[in-house]
Amino acid sequence: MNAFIAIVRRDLLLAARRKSEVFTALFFFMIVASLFPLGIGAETSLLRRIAPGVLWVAALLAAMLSLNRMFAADHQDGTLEQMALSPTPLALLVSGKVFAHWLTSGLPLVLLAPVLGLQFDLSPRSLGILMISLLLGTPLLSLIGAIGAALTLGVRGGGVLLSLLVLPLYIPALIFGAGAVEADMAGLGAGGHLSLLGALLALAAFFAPWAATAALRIALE
Amino acid sequence: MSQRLVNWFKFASPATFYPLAGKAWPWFAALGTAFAAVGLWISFFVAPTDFQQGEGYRIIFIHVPASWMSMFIYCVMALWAAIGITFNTRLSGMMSSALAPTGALFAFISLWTGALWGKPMWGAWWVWDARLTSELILLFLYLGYIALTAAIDDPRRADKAGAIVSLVGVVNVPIIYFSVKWWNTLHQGASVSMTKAPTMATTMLWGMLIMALAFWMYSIAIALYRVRAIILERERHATWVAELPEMQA
Amino acid sequence: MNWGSTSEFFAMGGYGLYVWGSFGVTALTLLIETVLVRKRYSDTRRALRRELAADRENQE
Amino acid sequence: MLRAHGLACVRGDRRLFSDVDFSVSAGEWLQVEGANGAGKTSLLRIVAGLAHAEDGHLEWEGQPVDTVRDEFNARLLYLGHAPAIKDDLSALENLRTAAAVAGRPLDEATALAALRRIGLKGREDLPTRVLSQGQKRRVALARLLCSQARLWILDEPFVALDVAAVALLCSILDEHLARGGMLMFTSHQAVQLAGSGASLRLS
Repeated sequence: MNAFIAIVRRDLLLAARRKSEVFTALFFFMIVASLFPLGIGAETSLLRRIAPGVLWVAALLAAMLSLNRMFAADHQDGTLEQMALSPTPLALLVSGKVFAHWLTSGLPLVLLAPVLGLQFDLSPRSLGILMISLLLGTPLLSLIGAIGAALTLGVRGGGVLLSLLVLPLYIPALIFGAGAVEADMAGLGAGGHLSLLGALLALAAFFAPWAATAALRIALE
Repeated sequence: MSQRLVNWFKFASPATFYPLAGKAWPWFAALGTAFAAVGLWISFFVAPTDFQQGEGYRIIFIHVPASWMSMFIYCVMALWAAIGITFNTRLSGMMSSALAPTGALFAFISLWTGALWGKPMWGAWWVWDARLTSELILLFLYLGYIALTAAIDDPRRADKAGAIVSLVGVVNVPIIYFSVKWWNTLHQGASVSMTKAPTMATTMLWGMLIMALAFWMYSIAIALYRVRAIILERERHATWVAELPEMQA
Repeated sequence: MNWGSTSEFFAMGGYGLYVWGSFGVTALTLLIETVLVRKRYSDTRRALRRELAADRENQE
Repeated sequence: MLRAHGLACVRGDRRLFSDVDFSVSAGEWLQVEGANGAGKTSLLRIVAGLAHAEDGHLEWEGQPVDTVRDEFNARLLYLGHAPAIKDDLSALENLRTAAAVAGRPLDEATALAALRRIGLKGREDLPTRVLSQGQKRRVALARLLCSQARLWILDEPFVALDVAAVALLCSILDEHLARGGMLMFTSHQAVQLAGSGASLRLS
């Protein structure tokens, strides 16, 4: 457990030294979300209708932007080898890295989302549901993304390949995440969607580090 | 018991499997052709005209079996992946990569025929119906597998990475299917479902089953043929390859 | 038997384009796959055969 | 005691080496030699457990390494080509975070002492980005000074070091051997080490 905390702290320290990377993803999120009204038109009722989907897709793409850096630097400078040889199970260290990735790329999106939601004229209640759905959904994106990032480590054209591998797996998160807000706006209640999202998160938290670890070992060989 | 295990592993060695596959594929190809003939005969001459959808519903005889095959092949790939990971057999990775293009092709056929069915029935080439949407995502999963294994130069590394992708994918296929269905009901998507609309008469079911068998046999035959090529590519420096009768001048 | 004549069979009650488009493309793609796989196998075999023949010559 | 029997390694189509046997006991060193591409690094990676051998097996204290992997890892220190140094962290932070991630936290005084001995006094808090190539190697080597590991596997440890640093590293290695440690390394240059040792030639 100490090693888990140590790796989270190290990755946060590294992110703090390279703040620009965190902010790039955030700006990307803002810009993509702001492009939609410009492309579709500023009719308030329409914007309100598309808001959950647009914000979720934008968050998903922004979270994906930072994925290929999740293990690449560690792989390049040899830290990954040291992690694999550590007496601590590699899966635990990978979980730590995923958690740190979420703290630096997922959590900021959750916090920024309500501000962007205001651009789409969402009600305070919907903003709350949006935040909860992103809070449950973005860790899921980091977990699934870790598998893709590990698999494409050191592979030619890894960036594009990563999106091809990961985006189909993101669909359930997108459906339940955006669906939660829409269902609530339609007065159907978001509980079902959110609990399914939570179930997926639990499932991924259990399996994804394991799969990512197996993929990392292949990349190291 | 251990004796039997050893025998299984013997078949898993490329040197044994290569001639075996060579002997087996023509049989499967012949079976496939026979089933296809019967299946086509049922689809066009036995099955009666549907009173709602007219003759257009006959597309179902390839659409549904192709969807079945695309999902089934993905599961078989994952099975090979699991075998490869547990027993570290070389053949399993080769089988997975031999199956992937065929699986992707069936996913494509399913989408294509779905679109051709949808145009006259729904009035649109593409409808975000739960089945078609999941089939599209399945095609993406296949393409992801193919792209990843193609991008890795070392074949054994490619096999292992592909095994992880297919296992992760097979866990996700039901989740994706369920989520798409959920999404579809929320958004009141297409109301005419392909399999629900015509009453599932027994002749129809038989036609679909026999066409599915035809596709199945075809898949086995083509996968065996392809795996032979893959074995030759990968084992080119092995002595048993040099001793094959077809390698003598 | 559902069909009175051959032309009726090909017309498919007005759905000819869709039905034959489906069956035709399916048959075509399966055929193309078969041809490609055969080509892949025979190409590999030919290349290997050449390689092995060259090896034998070198040894002699 | 580390013992290897009949190790073989295949990379792609090529068989790099086969039937490699060796053993390293307490206080002994083993230098792996061979031309470029002979598989020196591959051998070290196989021994460390980063890569799989095509054939053969490894024993640690009389038991197959695979069955005692955790204990083996706890006793192992591996330094590969890549120095595992984060450019954005200072030398001190690098040393301490690496130790913490490996599950062996290091107090600041020990880390500072190690950096001082390796010749980085006054540069402990600079980001390693601004250090020279040789100084970066020194940061990586400072890990040796903080290590309690019994088996050191070092891939080209003398690369990019000046004469003084080579002498310093030799004395560090000697101390490790004198404590009963084991050492396995690759190097292109002839190295004088105390204690008994052997060289293994890959061809």
